[in-house]
Amino acid sequence: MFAQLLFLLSAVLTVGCAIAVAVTKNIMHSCIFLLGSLIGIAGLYATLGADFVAVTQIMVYVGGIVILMLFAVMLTGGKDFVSRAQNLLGLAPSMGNKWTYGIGLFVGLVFLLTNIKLLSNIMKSYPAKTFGNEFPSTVSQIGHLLVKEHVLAFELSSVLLLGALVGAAIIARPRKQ
Amino acid sequence: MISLISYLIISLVLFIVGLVVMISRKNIVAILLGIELILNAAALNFVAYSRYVTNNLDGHIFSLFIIVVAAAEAAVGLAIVIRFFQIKETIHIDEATQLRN
Amino acid sequence: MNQTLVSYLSQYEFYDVLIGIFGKNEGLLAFVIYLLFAAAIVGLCATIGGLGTYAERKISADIQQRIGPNRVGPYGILQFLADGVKMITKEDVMPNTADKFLFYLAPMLALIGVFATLAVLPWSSGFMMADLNVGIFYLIAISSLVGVSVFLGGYASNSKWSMLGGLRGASQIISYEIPVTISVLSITLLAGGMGFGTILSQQQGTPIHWFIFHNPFAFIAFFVYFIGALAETNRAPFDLPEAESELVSGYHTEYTGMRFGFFALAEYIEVFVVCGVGAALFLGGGNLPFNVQFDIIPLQLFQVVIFMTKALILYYVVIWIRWTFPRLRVDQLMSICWKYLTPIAIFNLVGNAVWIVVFNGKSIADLVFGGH
Amino acid sequence: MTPAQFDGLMPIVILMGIAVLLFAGGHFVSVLLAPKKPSILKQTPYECGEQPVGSAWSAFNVRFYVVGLIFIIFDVESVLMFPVATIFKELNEVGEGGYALIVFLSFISVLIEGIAYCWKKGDLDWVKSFQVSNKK
Repeated sequence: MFAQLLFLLSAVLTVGCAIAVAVTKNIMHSCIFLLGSLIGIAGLYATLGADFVAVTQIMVYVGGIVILMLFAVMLTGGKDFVSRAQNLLGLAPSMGNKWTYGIGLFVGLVFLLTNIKLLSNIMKSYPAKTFGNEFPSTVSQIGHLLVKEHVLAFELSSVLLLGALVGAAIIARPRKQ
Repeated sequence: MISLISYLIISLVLFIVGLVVMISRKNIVAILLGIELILNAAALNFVAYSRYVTNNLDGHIFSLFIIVVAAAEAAVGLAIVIRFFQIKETIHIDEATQLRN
Repeated sequence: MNQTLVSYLSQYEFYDVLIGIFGKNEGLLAFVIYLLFAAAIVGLCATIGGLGTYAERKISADIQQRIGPNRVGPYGILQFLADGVKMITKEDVMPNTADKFLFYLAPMLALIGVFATLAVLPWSSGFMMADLNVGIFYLIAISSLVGVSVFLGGYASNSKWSMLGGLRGASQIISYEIPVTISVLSITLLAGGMGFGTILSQQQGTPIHWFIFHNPFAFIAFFVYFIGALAETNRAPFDLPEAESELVSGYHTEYTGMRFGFFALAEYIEVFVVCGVGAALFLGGGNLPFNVQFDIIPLQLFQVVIFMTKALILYYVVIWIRWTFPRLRVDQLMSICWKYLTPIAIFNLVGNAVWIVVFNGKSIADLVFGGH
Repeated sequence: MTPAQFDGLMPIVILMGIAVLLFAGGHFVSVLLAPKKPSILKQTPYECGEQPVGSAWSAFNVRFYVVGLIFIIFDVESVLMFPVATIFKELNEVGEGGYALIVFLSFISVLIEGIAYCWKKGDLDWVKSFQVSNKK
């Protein structure tokens, strides 16, 4: 009962905020809606039993990426970023107009429904498993996987992050024009 | 109980919205927002499949690394945006026409 | 593993009576129990936050040889109620150039971020609402919403003072999150788990079993955590985002009335939360100083008292530090975080890992007195 | 997913709900009780009595971004270290402590390289980053 409620809340938050990202004009508001969408996805992870991934999502996205994006908007926007903001309804001619988007949406929906109809037969062979104690603590299992099976990816990710840090610091470092 | 297909639909909607944001916006930061949405849609699928289909935690590991890569991508991407703004005084994507100034 | 308040209460007999009253609907009963307990905790924390403002003034008055608030109630102890009523009845002013949506959203985000941390705070071994097995990690993650709200509060006001305060506040909060996180990581290493239940169950007994005395590195880690926590909650000497001599009032310059009150409430509750976390991680939390084999409700309440005492002592130290040390400069702030605290925290982490391997996870007390 | 795990998420949702309700309730009471006499002077952003010139939403110094950048890298690395730290003691007890220590230390050493690089290049100095840039 509560799981369904949590799922519903998270799904509404995720999808609603994602659509709001697309339709708001102000880039700052878009960032905040993205924040809501990411929190909603963390809730969805929680309903899937992925507690560690859910908290990681909050930690990295809410505490890190969104703040970084807000900083970047602040550093680049200047005073005229509201006027230059664009949304779905104020597009340049080459990007299509309301009609092309409407037709695209319709075609997409038809495609989606067909696919769901096709996929739902395949999905039936994967019945929704009911989980007892199969994920007692994802944290220690993830730890074991990171240290044993995926140790190379674990170590390489730190090198990737080092590369990102050095590269981004070189690019963004203040210098005399 | 909640079925796999509902997660897939949410993920699909996120992916489409992210794609639309990427296509329709002319602000580079907004395009990065769209990329984040797409990456999250993929990560959500991984976790959903790992719960309903494969029944192990490899999907969790995969989505963890997606989050790591997303962080690195956002850091470098936003640094490029800031540098671009310092040179061009704008972050309109159509202004990005040269590989070097 | 994943003990919750409801699963704790269900071992008592009165739980069965309650189940009967609710017609076997365990979900509804759990909801009601959580709701009541959450309301009680929020009320308690709001009172602590309110009394925190009172204590702040009274202690500062004591340090500066003044009297402090003494008009409302005995010794002025009802001052915070008077302040609250004043804030509700003040006019709500918003700059006409402000971003209205974000201006409303910012205090709410601060409130959500702080209240959500209360869910895992260990009041006693039984009375914690949810002993998630990602407990402390969750707490760190969700409290970063406060950083977003500080930035948004500064941005939305569209005032230069607020904007500077918000930018400074956000960069300070995120910077000091690193030493705090790495110190917490040391404790995770020592405890072998992130849940508060796991962490607390390893610190039972006399103070010598607390994690602060586990090894020399953990001892240093406590101070790194405490300094970082001071900075994360924007307390003096790290209160640069609201430095009144430089930035008027920082990110909440333009906030008046109720919304300012919510910012202040969130800030004071957050100070209590970080003090409580410090007490739980390093100082043994609500553990009794002696071993008891049975578990009854009064004993749990006694644990709550112990936990509150430790947390409030840390709270006193926070206020004491505020009125003792001068404020830092921005460049000093950043160099303290990145050049001192973070390297020390990493050093502590490596030291703890090596200690565990070399001494096989034994603490100093175990090595000296034997045991475990 | 055990039922207890879902129960553990319930207080979080309830507390968030209480926060939103408290905010809304406070606003409601404030609307009822507070006076409402707006004037143009009250609604001007505070600048110590001066007339505000321009908007506050202008481009800021890039140093804030560099701090955020270093933060996010460290944040992600500490996130990855949490599960390993959780099982470190457990691995030590089954005699794999040396292996775990090597994995852990090699991860941390890359982290230290990152902070050493930024330190050397002056990204950690709030003031000096200007002087470094002037030389180029």
